[in-house]
Amino acid sequence: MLFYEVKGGALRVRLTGDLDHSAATRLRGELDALIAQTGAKRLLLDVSDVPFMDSSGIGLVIGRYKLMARRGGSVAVVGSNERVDRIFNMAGLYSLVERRA
Amino acid sequence: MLFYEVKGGALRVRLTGDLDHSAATRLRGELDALIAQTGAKRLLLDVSDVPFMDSSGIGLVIGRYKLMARRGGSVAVVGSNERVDRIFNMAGLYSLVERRA
Amino acid sequence: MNVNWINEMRLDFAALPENEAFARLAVSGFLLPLDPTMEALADVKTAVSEAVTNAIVHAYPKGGGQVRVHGRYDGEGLVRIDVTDTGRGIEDVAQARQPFYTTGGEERSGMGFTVMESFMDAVEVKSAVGRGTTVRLTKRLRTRDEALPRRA
Amino acid sequence: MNVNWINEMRLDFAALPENEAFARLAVSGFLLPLDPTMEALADVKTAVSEAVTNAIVHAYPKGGGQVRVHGRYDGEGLVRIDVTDTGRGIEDVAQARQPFYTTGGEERSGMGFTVMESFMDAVEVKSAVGRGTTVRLTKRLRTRDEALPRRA
Ligand SMILES: Nc1ncnc2c1ncn2[C@@H]1O[C@H](COP(=O)(O)OP(=O)(O)O)[C@@H](O)[C@H]1O
Ligand SMILES: Nc1ncnc2c1ncn2[C@@H]1O[C@H](COP(=O)(O)OP(=O)(O)O)[C@@H](O)[C@H]1O
Repeated sequence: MLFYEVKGGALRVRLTGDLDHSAATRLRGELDALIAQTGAKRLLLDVSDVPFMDSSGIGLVIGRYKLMARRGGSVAVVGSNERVDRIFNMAGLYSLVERRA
Repeated sequence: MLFYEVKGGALRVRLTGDLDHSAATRLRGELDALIAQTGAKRLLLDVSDVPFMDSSGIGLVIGRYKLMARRGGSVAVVGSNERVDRIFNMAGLYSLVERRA
Repeated sequence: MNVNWINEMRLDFAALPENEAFARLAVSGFLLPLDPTMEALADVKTAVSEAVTNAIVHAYPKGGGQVRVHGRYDGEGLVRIDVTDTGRGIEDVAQARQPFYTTGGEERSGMGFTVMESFMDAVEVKSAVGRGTTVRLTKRLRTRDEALPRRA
Repeated sequence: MNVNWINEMRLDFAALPENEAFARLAVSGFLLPLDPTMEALADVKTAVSEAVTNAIVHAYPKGGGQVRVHGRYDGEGLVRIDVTDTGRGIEDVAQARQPFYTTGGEERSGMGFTVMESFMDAVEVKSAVGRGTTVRLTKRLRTRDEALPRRA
Protein backbone atom coordinates (compact mmCIF):
# COMPACT_ATOMS: atom_id res chain seq x y z
CA MET A 1 0.00 0.00 0.00
CA LEU A 2 1.93 2.96 -1.33
CA PHE A 3 0.49 6.43 -1.97
CA TYR A 4 1.93 8.03 -5.07
CA GLU A 5 1.27 10.51 -7.86
CA VAL A 6 2.92 11.13 -11.20
CA LYS A 7 3.24 14.69 -12.45
CA GLY A 8 5.34 15.81 -15.41
CA GLY A 9 7.75 12.88 -15.39
CA ALA A 10 8.15 13.01 -11.59
CA LEU A 11 6.97 10.15 -9.38
CA ARG A 12 6.14 11.28 -5.87
CA VAL A 13 5.76 8.52 -3.28
CA ARG A 14 4.60 9.03 0.29
CA LEU A 15 6.27 6.59 2.67
CA THR A 16 4.31 5.84 5.85
CA GLY A 17 5.19 3.93 9.00
CA ASP A 18 8.52 2.99 10.55
CA LEU A 19 11.31 2.79 7.98
CA ASP A 20 13.44 -0.09 9.25
CA HIS A 21 15.10 -3.04 7.50
CA SER A 22 11.86 -4.99 7.34
CA ALA A 23 9.96 -2.07 5.76
CA ALA A 24 12.87 -1.19 3.45
CA THR A 25 12.95 -4.74 2.06
CA ARG A 26 9.27 -4.50 1.18
CA LEU A 27 9.45 -0.89 -0.09
CA ARG A 28 12.40 -1.56 -2.36
CA GLY A 29 10.38 -3.94 -4.53
CA GLU A 30 7.31 -1.73 -4.56
CA LEU A 31 9.30 1.38 -5.46
CA ASP A 32 11.28 -0.30 -8.23
CA ALA A 33 8.07 -1.67 -9.75
CA LEU A 34 6.51 1.82 -9.66
CA ILE A 35 9.59 3.39 -11.25
CA ALA A 36 9.61 0.81 -14.06
CA GLN A 37 5.86 1.08 -14.54
CA THR A 38 5.69 4.89 -14.66
CA GLY A 39 9.00 5.38 -16.49
CA ALA A 40 9.62 8.35 -14.15
CA LYS A 41 12.79 10.40 -14.60
CA ARG A 42 12.59 11.91 -11.12
CA LEU A 43 11.70 10.21 -7.85
CA LEU A 44 10.41 12.25 -4.90
CA LEU A 45 10.45 10.30 -1.63
CA ASP A 46 8.13 12.01 0.85
CA VAL A 47 9.19 10.92 4.34
CA SER A 48 7.06 13.40 6.32
CA ASP A 49 4.91 10.49 7.60
CA VAL A 50 7.81 8.33 8.74
CA PRO A 51 7.76 8.32 12.58
CA PHE A 52 10.93 6.23 12.87
CA MET A 53 13.93 5.55 10.65
CA ASP A 54 17.25 3.77 11.11
CA SER A 55 20.19 3.29 8.73
CA SER A 56 18.03 1.03 6.56
CA GLY A 57 16.58 4.30 5.22
CA ILE A 58 20.05 5.26 3.92
CA GLY A 59 20.31 1.96 2.08
CA LEU A 60 16.86 2.39 0.57
CA VAL A 61 17.54 5.92 -0.70
CA ILE A 62 21.04 5.17 -2.02
CA GLY A 63 19.69 2.07 -3.79
CA ARG A 64 16.99 4.17 -5.51
CA TYR A 65 19.59 6.88 -6.28
CA LYS A 66 21.74 4.32 -8.11
CA LEU A 67 18.76 2.94 -10.00
CA MET A 68 17.56 6.40 -11.06
CA ALA A 69 21.13 7.45 -12.02
CA ARG A 70 21.36 4.41 -14.33
CA ARG A 71 18.14 5.59 -15.93
CA GLY A 72 19.54 9.11 -16.31
CA GLY A 73 17.21 10.37 -13.58
CA SER A 74 17.44 11.78 -10.04
CA VAL A 75 16.04 11.47 -6.52
CA ALA A 76 14.87 13.98 -3.91
CA VAL A 77 13.91 13.48 -0.25
CA VAL A 78 10.88 15.55 0.80
CA GLY A 79 9.69 16.52 4.28
CA SER A 80 12.50 15.00 6.34
CA ASN A 81 12.54 15.89 10.03
CA GLU A 82 15.59 16.61 12.19
CA ARG A 83 16.20 12.97 13.13
CA VAL A 84 15.96 11.73 9.55
CA ASP A 85 18.29 14.53 8.43
CA ARG A 86 20.77 13.63 11.15
CA ILE A 87 20.96 10.02 9.93
CA PHE A 88 21.07 10.98 6.23
CA ASN A 89 23.81 13.54 6.94
CA MET A 90 25.97 10.89 8.64
CA ALA A 91 26.10 9.20 5.24
CA GLY A 92 26.53 12.45 3.28
CA LEU A 93 23.32 11.51 1.51
CA TYR A 94 22.39 15.06 0.56
CA SER A 95 25.42 15.26 -1.73
CA LEU A 96 23.74 12.58 -3.87
CA VAL A 97 20.06 13.42 -3.54
CA GLU A 98 18.32 16.75 -3.17
CA ARG A 99 16.66 17.65 0.14
CA ARG A 100 13.32 19.43 -0.31
CA ALA A 101 11.08 20.93 2.37
CA MET B 1 -1.21 14.64 39.00
CA LEU B 2 -4.96 14.34 39.25
CA PHE B 3 -7.49 16.63 37.58
CA TYR B 4 -10.49 17.32 39.79
CA GLU B 5 -13.21 19.81 40.59
CA VAL B 6 -15.56 20.20 43.53
CA LYS B 7 -19.12 21.35 42.90
CA GLY B 8 -21.96 21.30 45.44
CA GLY B 9 -20.49 18.58 47.65
CA ALA B 10 -19.50 16.43 44.68
CA LEU B 11 -15.86 15.68 43.89
CA ARG B 12 -15.28 14.93 40.23
CA VAL B 13 -11.93 13.35 39.36
CA ARG B 14 -10.68 12.70 35.86
CA LEU B 15 -8.54 9.57 35.69
CA THR B 16 -6.02 9.49 32.84
CA GLY B 17 -3.74 6.76 31.52
CA ASP B 18 -3.83 2.98 31.85
CA LEU B 19 -5.71 1.85 34.93
CA ASP B 20 -3.78 -1.24 36.04
CA HIS B 21 -2.59 -2.43 39.45
CA SER B 22 0.39 -0.09 39.44
CA ALA B 23 -1.79 2.94 38.66
CA ALA B 24 -4.54 1.83 41.07
CA THR B 25 -2.05 1.63 43.93
CA ARG B 26 -1.00 5.21 43.31
CA LEU B 27 -4.52 6.51 42.64
CA ARG B 28 -5.98 4.97 45.78
CA GLY B 29 -3.82 7.18 48.00
CA GLU B 30 -4.40 10.30 45.94
CA LEU B 31 -8.17 9.78 45.79
CA ASP B 32 -8.51 9.07 49.51
CA ALA B 33 -6.51 12.20 50.32
CA LEU B 34 -8.74 14.28 48.03
CA ILE B 35 -11.91 12.83 49.58
CA ALA B 36 -10.69 13.58 53.11
CA GLN B 37 -9.47 17.04 52.13
CA THR B 38 -12.65 18.13 50.31
CA GLY B 39 -15.07 16.32 52.64
CA ALA B 40 -17.06 15.37 49.52
CA LYS B 41 -20.28 13.40 49.93
CA ARG B 42 -20.29 12.23 46.33
CA LEU B 43 -17.41 10.98 44.20
CA LEU B 44 -17.59 11.10 40.40
CA LEU B 45 -14.88 9.02 38.74
CA ASP B 46 -14.50 10.15 35.14
CA VAL B 47 -12.87 7.30 33.20
CA SER B 48 -13.38 8.68 29.70
CA ASP B 49 -9.60 9.20 29.36
CA VAL B 50 -8.64 5.70 30.46
CA PRO B 51 -7.31 3.87 27.36
CA PHE B 52 -6.81 0.57 29.19
CA MET B 53 -8.27 -1.02 32.32
CA ASP B 54 -8.01 -4.45 33.92
CA SER B 55 -9.66 -5.87 37.05
CA SER B 56 -7.58 -3.52 39.19
CA GLY B 57 -10.15 -0.89 38.20
CA ILE B 58 -12.86 -2.94 39.92
CA GLY B 59 -10.82 -3.03 43.11
CA LEU B 60 -10.21 0.71 42.96
CA VAL B 61 -13.88 1.59 42.50
CA ILE B 62 -15.20 -0.90 45.09
CA GLY B 63 -12.62 0.38 47.57
CA ARG B 64 -13.82 3.97 47.06
CA TYR B 65 -17.45 2.79 47.20
CA LYS B 66 -16.83 1.29 50.66
CA LEU B 67 -15.02 4.41 51.85
CA MET B 68 -17.77 6.74 50.62
CA ALA B 69 -20.50 4.45 52.07
CA ARG B 70 -18.81 4.66 55.49
CA ARG B 71 -18.95 8.45 55.13
CA GLY B 72 -22.64 8.26 54.19
CA GLY B 73 -21.80 9.17 50.57
CA SER B 74 -21.91 7.59 47.14
CA VAL B 75 -19.88 6.97 43.97
CA ALA B 76 -20.63 7.26 40.26
CA VAL B 77 -18.57 6.17 37.24
CA VAL B 78 -18.66 8.68 34.38
CA GLY B 79 -17.82 8.19 30.70
CA SER B 80 -17.06 4.48 30.71
CA ASN B 81 -16.58 2.84 27.32
CA GLU B 82 -17.75 -0.60 26.25
CA ARG B 83 -14.64 -2.42 27.47
CA VAL B 84 -14.68 -0.75 30.87
CA ASP B 85 -18.41 -1.53 31.19
CA ARG B 86 -17.80 -5.15 30.26
CA ILE B 87 -15.26 -5.55 33.07
CA PHE B 88 -17.34 -3.61 35.62
CA ASN B 89 -20.40 -5.67 34.69
CA MET B 90 -18.54 -8.93 35.36
CA ALA B 91 -18.32 -7.77 38.97
CA GLY B 92 -21.89 -6.42 39.11
CA LEU B 93 -20.32 -3.08 39.91
CA TYR B 94 -23.23 -1.00 38.63
CA SER B 95 -25.44 -2.38 41.39
CA LEU B 96 -23.19 -0.53 43.87
CA VAL B 97 -22.23 2.58 41.97
CA GLU B 98 -24.17 4.64 39.46
CA ARG B 99 -23.12 4.62 35.80
CA ARG B 100 -23.35 8.04 34.18
CA ALA B 101 -22.74 8.97 30.54
CA MET C 1 -2.21 -30.95 19.55
CA ASN C 2 0.70 -30.18 17.29
CA VAL C 3 0.83 -26.48 16.48
CA ASN C 4 3.22 -25.05 13.90
CA TRP C 5 4.36 -21.83 15.60
CA ILE C 6 5.77 -19.28 13.15
CA ASN C 7 7.02 -16.76 15.71
CA GLU C 8 8.10 -16.97 19.32
CA MET C 9 9.43 -14.75 22.10
CA ARG C 10 10.40 -15.08 25.73
CA LEU C 11 10.45 -12.09 28.03
CA ASP C 12 11.88 -12.25 31.56
CA PHE C 13 11.62 -9.30 33.89
CA ALA C 14 11.71 -8.27 37.52
CA ALA C 15 8.37 -8.69 39.37
CA LEU C 16 7.85 -4.94 39.78
CA PRO C 17 4.58 -3.04 39.29
CA GLU C 18 6.27 -0.67 36.79
CA ASN C 19 6.71 -3.67 34.48
CA GLU C 20 2.97 -4.33 34.09
CA ALA C 21 2.61 -1.73 31.33
CA PHE C 22 5.88 -2.92 29.81
CA ALA C 23 4.62 -6.51 29.56
CA ARG C 24 1.38 -5.39 27.88
CA LEU C 25 3.27 -3.22 25.40
CA ALA C 26 5.74 -5.99 24.60
CA VAL C 27 2.95 -8.49 23.93
CA SER C 28 1.15 -5.97 21.70
CA GLY C 29 4.35 -5.41 19.75
CA PHE C 30 4.87 -9.13 19.36
CA LEU C 31 1.36 -9.63 17.93
CA LEU C 32 1.44 -6.68 15.50
CA PRO C 33 2.61 -8.79 12.51
CA LEU C 34 -0.71 -10.68 12.81
CA ASP C 35 -2.51 -7.40 12.06
CA PRO C 36 -5.09 -8.06 14.80
CA THR C 37 -8.20 -5.95 15.32
CA MET C 38 -7.97 -3.33 18.09
CA GLU C 39 -10.55 -5.35 19.98
CA ALA C 40 -8.66 -8.65 19.77
CA LEU C 41 -5.41 -6.94 20.77
CA ALA C 42 -7.11 -5.32 23.77
CA ASP C 43 -8.53 -8.71 24.82
CA VAL C 44 -5.06 -10.28 24.91
CA LYS C 45 -3.52 -7.23 26.59
CA THR C 46 -6.15 -7.34 29.33
CA ALA C 47 -5.65 -11.05 30.01
CA VAL C 48 -1.85 -10.68 30.01
CA SER C 49 -2.16 -7.73 32.37
CA GLU C 50 -4.17 -9.89 34.81
CA ALA C 51 -1.74 -12.80 34.73
CA VAL C 52 1.37 -10.61 34.99
CA THR C 53 -0.17 -8.57 37.81
CA ASN C 54 -0.98 -11.76 39.71
CA ALA C 55 2.65 -12.86 39.43
CA ILE C 56 3.78 -9.46 40.70
CA VAL C 57 1.15 -9.10 43.47
CA HIS C 58 0.63 -12.65 44.73
CA ALA C 59 3.62 -14.84 43.81
CA TYR C 60 6.39 -13.16 45.78
CA PRO C 61 5.12 -11.97 49.19
CA LYS C 62 8.71 -11.25 50.30
CA GLY C 63 9.53 -9.21 47.19
CA GLY C 64 12.10 -9.98 44.52
CA GLY C 65 11.31 -12.60 41.92
CA GLN C 66 11.04 -12.82 38.16
CA VAL C 67 8.19 -13.12 35.70
CA ARG C 68 8.42 -14.86 32.34
CA VAL C 69 6.10 -14.21 29.41
CA HIS C 70 6.41 -16.77 26.63
CA GLY C 71 4.52 -15.88 23.47
CA ARG C 72 3.91 -17.83 20.28
CA TYR C 73 1.62 -17.69 17.28
CA ASP C 74 0.92 -19.85 14.27
CA GLY C 75 0.06 -18.95 10.69
CA GLU C 76 -3.69 -18.97 11.37
CA GLY C 77 -3.64 -16.38 14.15
CA LEU C 78 -3.64 -18.83 17.05
CA VAL C 79 -1.89 -17.06 19.93
CA ARG C 80 -0.56 -18.74 23.06
CA ILE C 81 0.96 -16.83 25.95
CA ASP C 82 2.35 -18.50 29.06
CA VAL C 83 2.91 -16.30 32.10
CA THR C 84 5.18 -18.01 34.61
CA ASP C 85 6.48 -17.17 38.05
CA THR C 86 8.61 -19.22 40.44
CA GLY C 87 6.80 -17.94 43.51
CA ARG C 88 4.66 -19.39 46.27
CA GLY C 89 2.16 -21.21 44.02
CA ILE C 90 -1.59 -21.68 44.43
CA GLU C 91 -2.88 -24.37 46.81
CA ASP C 92 -6.40 -24.70 45.41
CA VAL C 93 -6.56 -23.56 41.78
CA ALA C 94 -10.31 -24.21 41.42
CA GLN C 95 -10.98 -21.95 44.40
CA ALA C 96 -8.57 -19.26 43.13
CA ARG C 97 -10.46 -19.17 39.82
CA GLN C 98 -13.81 -18.45 41.54
CA PRO C 99 -15.11 -14.93 40.91
CA PHE C 100 -14.41 -12.59 43.85
CA TYR C 101 -12.03 -15.02 45.55
CA THR C 102 -8.94 -13.12 46.59
CA THR C 103 -6.19 -13.31 49.19
CA GLY C 104 -5.10 -9.83 48.15
CA GLY C 105 -7.11 -7.82 50.65
CA GLU C 106 -9.52 -4.93 50.19
CA GLU C 107 -8.08 -3.45 47.03
CA ARG C 108 -8.02 -6.64 44.90
CA SER C 109 -11.33 -7.67 43.40
CA GLY C 110 -10.73 -11.39 42.98
CA MET C 111 -11.90 -11.02 39.37
CA GLY C 112 -8.55 -11.54 37.64
CA PHE C 113 -9.13 -15.11 36.49
CA THR C 114 -12.73 -14.32 35.53
CA VAL C 115 -11.51 -11.49 33.29
CA MET C 116 -8.89 -13.77 31.70
CA GLU C 117 -11.53 -16.41 31.00
CA SER C 118 -13.88 -13.84 29.52
CA PHE C 119 -11.32 -12.37 27.10
CA MET C 120 -9.45 -15.52 26.01
CA ASP C 121 -10.61 -18.76 24.37
CA ALA C 122 -8.86 -20.87 27.00
CA VAL C 123 -7.12 -20.30 30.33
CA GLU C 124 -5.11 -23.15 31.87
CA VAL C 125 -3.39 -22.91 35.24
CA LYS C 126 -0.56 -25.12 36.46
CA SER C 127 0.67 -24.43 39.94
CA ALA C 128 2.76 -26.12 42.63
CA VAL C 129 2.97 -24.73 46.15
CA GLY C 130 6.43 -23.33 46.80
CA ARG C 131 7.46 -23.82 43.17
CA GLY C 132 5.38 -21.39 41.17
CA THR C 133 2.56 -20.89 38.71
CA THR C 134 2.08 -20.91 34.95
CA VAL C 135 -1.04 -19.41 33.41
CA ARG C 136 -1.51 -20.45 29.78
CA LEU C 137 -3.63 -18.04 27.74
CA THR C 138 -4.82 -19.14 24.30
CA LYS C 139 -6.85 -17.25 21.73
CA ARG C 140 -7.42 -17.43 18.01
CA LEU C 141 -7.15 -13.80 16.85
CA ARG C 142 -9.32 -12.54 14.10
CA THR C 143 -7.07 -10.50 11.87
CA ARG C 144 -8.31 -7.15 10.55
CA ASP C 145 -8.63 -8.83 7.21
CA GLU C 146 -11.05 -11.47 8.53
CA ALA C 147 -13.00 -8.87 10.47
CA LEU C 148 -14.13 -7.30 7.19
CA PRO C 149 -17.39 -8.66 5.84
CA ARG C 150 -16.73 -11.22 3.10
CA ARG C 151 -18.65 -11.98 -0.06
CA ALA C 152 -20.44 -15.30 -0.15
CA MET D 1 32.26 -0.31 37.53
CA ASN D 2 29.63 -1.44 39.96
CA VAL D 3 26.19 -0.25 38.88
CA ASN D 4 23.13 -0.67 41.05
CA TRP D 5 20.49 -1.70 38.49
CA ILE D 6 16.93 -1.12 39.69
CA ASN D 7 15.15 -2.83 36.82
CA GLU D 8 16.07 -5.55 34.37
CA MET D 9 14.56 -7.51 31.49
CA ARG D 10 15.62 -10.17 29.04
CA LEU D 11 13.88 -10.65 25.74
CA ASP D 12 14.56 -13.63 23.46
CA PHE D 13 12.97 -13.86 20.05
CA ALA D 14 13.28 -15.47 16.66
CA ALA D 15 15.67 -13.68 14.26
CA LEU D 16 12.88 -12.57 11.92
CA PRO D 17 12.50 -9.12 10.29
CA GLU D 18 8.97 -8.78 11.71
CA ASN D 19 10.52 -8.72 15.20
CA GLU D 20 12.53 -5.54 14.57
CA ALA D 21 9.59 -3.28 15.41
CA PHE D 22 8.68 -5.56 18.32
CA ALA D 23 12.15 -5.21 19.86
CA ARG D 24 12.02 -1.41 19.59
CA LEU D 25 8.57 -1.28 21.15
CA ALA D 26 9.59 -3.59 23.98
CA VAL D 27 12.66 -1.51 24.79
CA SER D 28 10.55 1.68 24.76
CA GLY D 29 8.07 0.08 27.13
CA PHE D 30 10.85 -1.04 29.43
CA LEU D 31 12.27 2.49 29.66
CA LEU D 32 8.95 4.30 30.22
CA PRO D 33 9.23 4.28 34.05
CA LEU D 34 12.32 6.49 33.61
CA ASP D 35 10.06 9.12 32.02
CA PRO D 36 12.62 9.82 29.27
CA THR D 37 12.37 12.66 26.78
CA MET D 38 10.98 11.72 23.34
CA GLU D 39 14.42 12.50 21.95
CA ALA D 40 16.31 10.26 24.36
CA LEU D 41 13.84 7.43 23.81
CA ALA D 42 14.19 7.77 20.03
CA ASP D 43 18.00 7.67 20.37
CA VAL D 44 17.89 4.34 22.20
CA LYS D 45 15.23 2.92 19.87
CA THR D 46 17.35 3.77 16.86
CA ALA D 47 20.49 2.16 18.27
CA VAL D 48 18.56 -0.95 19.36
CA SER D 49 17.00 -1.16 15.92
CA GLU D 50 20.48 -1.15 14.34
CA ALA D 51 21.87 -3.84 16.63
CA VAL D 52 18.80 -6.08 16.39
CA THR D 53 18.68 -5.68 12.61
CA ASN D 54 22.35 -6.68 12.37
CA ALA D 55 21.63 -9.85 14.33
CA ILE D 56 18.71 -10.63 12.02
CA VAL D 57 20.45 -9.69 8.75
CA HIS D 58 24.08 -10.68 9.28
CA ALA D 59 24.34 -13.26 12.08
CA TYR D 60 22.40 -16.16 10.60
CA PRO D 61 23.10 -16.46 6.85
CA LYS D 62 21.33 -19.85 6.79
CA GLY D 63 18.23 -18.55 8.59
CA GLY D 64 16.89 -19.61 11.98
CA GLY D 65 18.56 -18.28 15.10
CA GLN D 66 17.60 -16.27 18.14
CA VAL D 67 18.26 -12.74 19.31
CA ARG D 68 18.50 -11.70 22.95
CA VAL D 69 17.96 -8.16 24.22
CA HIS D 70 19.06 -7.65 27.81
CA GLY D 71 18.04 -4.31 29.30
CA ARG D 72 18.86 -2.69 32.63
CA TYR D 73 18.74 0.73 34.21
CA ASP D 74 19.85 2.28 37.45
CA GLY D 75 18.25 4.99 39.61
CA GLU D 76 20.09 7.79 37.81
CA GLY D 77 18.81 6.99 34.33
CA LEU D 78 21.84 5.01 33.18
CA VAL D 79 20.57 2.54 30.59
CA ARG D 80 22.46 -0.50 29.32
CA ILE D 81 21.19 -2.75 26.57
CA ASP D 82 23.05 -5.83 25.34
CA VAL D 83 21.96 -7.28 22.00
CA THR D 84 23.28 -10.80 21.56
CA ASP D 85 23.17 -13.39 18.82
CA THR D 86 24.80 -16.82 18.60
CA GLY D 87 25.50 -16.49 14.90
CA ARG D 88 28.56 -16.39 12.67
CA GLY D 89 30.39 -13.61 14.53
CA ILE D 90 32.53 -10.76 13.18
CA GLU D 91 36.10 -11.46 12.14
CA ASP D 92 37.41 -7.88 12.27
CA VAL D 93 35.32 -5.69 14.57
CA ALA D 94 37.34 -2.53 13.92
CA GLN D 95 36.72 -2.92 10.20
CA ALA D 96 33.01 -3.68 10.74
CA ARG D 97 32.62 -0.45 12.72
CA GLN D 98 34.01 1.69 9.87
CA PRO D 99 31.40 3.91 8.22
CA PHE D 100 30.10 2.42 4.94
CA TYR D 101 31.70 -0.98 5.58
CA THR D 102 29.14 -3.66 4.83
CA THR D 103 29.00 -7.27 3.74
CA GLY D 104 25.25 -6.89 3.24
CA GLY D 105 25.29 -5.94 -0.44
CA GLU D 106 23.69 -3.03 -2.30
CA GLU D 107 20.79 -2.36 0.04
CA ARG D 108 22.73 -2.11 3.32
CA SER D 109 24.51 1.18 3.93
CA GLY D 110 27.25 0.02 6.28
CA MET D 111 26.23 2.87 8.62
CA GLY D 112 24.66 0.76 11.41
CA PHE D 113 27.55 0.99 13.87
CA THR D 114 28.08 4.66 13.05
CA VAL D 115 24.44 5.39 13.89
CA MET D 116 24.71 3.43 17.16
CA GLU D 117 27.82 5.40 18.13
CA SER D 118 26.16 8.68 17.30
CA PHE D 119 23.03 8.04 19.38
CA MET D 120 24.52 6.28 22.42
CA ASP D 121 27.19 7.31 24.93
CA ALA D 122 29.10 4.05 24.43
CA VAL D 123 29.00 1.10 22.03
CA GLU D 124 31.06 -1.99 22.85
CA VAL D 125 31.25 -5.02 20.59
CA LYS D 126 32.31 -8.52 21.62
CA SER D 127 32.37 -11.10 18.90
CA ALA D 128 33.81 -14.57 18.26
CA VAL D 129 33.73 -16.14 14.80
CA GLY D 130 31.29 -19.04 14.73
CA ARG D 131 30.05 -18.25 18.24
CA GLY D 132 28.21 -14.96 17.99
CA THR D 133 28.19 -11.27 18.79
CA THR D 134 27.15 -9.03 21.68
CA VAL D 135 26.70 -5.31 21.15
CA ARG D 136 26.56 -3.38 24.43
CA LEU D 137 24.76 -0.04 24.19
CA THR D 138 25.02 2.39 27.10
CA LYS D 139 23.44 5.79 27.58
CA ARG D 140 22.59 8.05 30.47
CA LEU D 141 19.04 9.21 29.73
CA ARG D 142 17.96 12.69 30.60
CA THR D 143 14.53 12.34 32.13
CA ARG D 144 11.78 14.76 31.17
CA ASP D 145 12.23 16.27 34.57
CA GLU D 146 15.89 17.07 33.99
CA ALA D 147 15.19 18.37 30.51
CA LEU D 148 13.20 21.25 32.01
CA PRO D 149 15.22 24.37 32.70
CA ARG D 150 16.11 24.56 36.39
CA ARG D 151 16.44 27.53 38.66
CA ALA D 152 19.97 28.36 39.76
N1 LIG E 1 0.70 -16.20 40.32
C1 LIG E 1 0.07 -16.43 41.49
N2 LIG E 1 0.78 -16.85 42.57
C2 LIG E 1 0.15 -17.11 43.74
N3 LIG E 1 -1.17 -16.94 43.94
C3 LIG E 1 -1.92 -16.51 42.90
C4 LIG E 1 -1.34 -16.24 41.64
N4 LIG E 1 -2.34 -15.85 40.80
C5 LIG E 1 -3.48 -15.89 41.51
N5 LIG E 1 -3.24 -16.29 42.78
C6 LIG E 1 -4.26 -16.47 43.84
O1 LIG E 1 -5.53 -16.52 43.24
C7 LIG E 1 -6.36 -15.49 43.79
C8 LIG E 1 -7.36 -15.00 42.77
O2 LIG E 1 -6.70 -14.36 41.70
P1 LIG E 1 -7.49 -13.36 40.75
O3 LIG E 1 -8.75 -14.01 40.28
O4 LIG E 1 -6.56 -12.92 39.68
O5 LIG E 1 -7.92 -12.13 41.66
P2 LIG E 1 -7.02 -11.03 42.44
O6 LIG E 1 -5.70 -10.88 41.77
O7 LIG E 1 -7.84 -9.80 42.38
O8 LIG E 1 -6.88 -11.56 43.84
C9 LIG E 1 -5.40 -14.45 44.30
O9 LIG E 1 -5.94 -13.61 45.28
C10 LIG E 1 -4.26 -15.33 44.83
O10 LIG E 1 -4.59 -15.86 46.09
N1 LIG F 1 25.55 -9.42 14.61
C1 LIG F 1 26.41 -9.51 13.56
N2 LIG F 1 26.82 -10.73 13.13
C2 LIG F 1 27.68 -10.84 12.09
N3 LIG F 1 28.17 -9.78 11.42
C3 LIG F 1 27.80 -8.54 11.79
C4 LIG F 1 26.89 -8.34 12.88
N4 LIG F 1 26.71 -7.02 13.04
C5 LIG F 1 27.45 -6.42 12.09
N5 LIG F 1 28.12 -7.32 11.34
C6 LIG F 1 29.06 -7.03 10.23
O1 LIG F 1 29.45 -5.67 10.31
C7 LIG F 1 29.11 -4.99 9.08
C8 LIG F 1 28.78 -3.53 9.34
O2 LIG F 1 27.59 -3.42 10.11
P1 LIG F 1 26.77 -2.07 10.12
O3 LIG F 1 27.70 -0.92 10.38
O4 LIG F 1 25.65 -2.22 11.07
O5 LIG F 1 26.22 -1.88 8.66
P2 LIG F 1 25.20 -2.75 7.77
O6 LIG F 1 24.26 -3.49 8.68
O7 LIG F 1 24.49 -1.73 6.96
O8 LIG F 1 26.03 -3.68 6.94
C9 LIG F 1 27.99 -5.83 8.50
O9 LIG F 1 27.84 -5.65 7.11
C10 LIG F 1 28.42 -7.24 8.87
O10 LIG F 1 29.43 -7.72 8.00
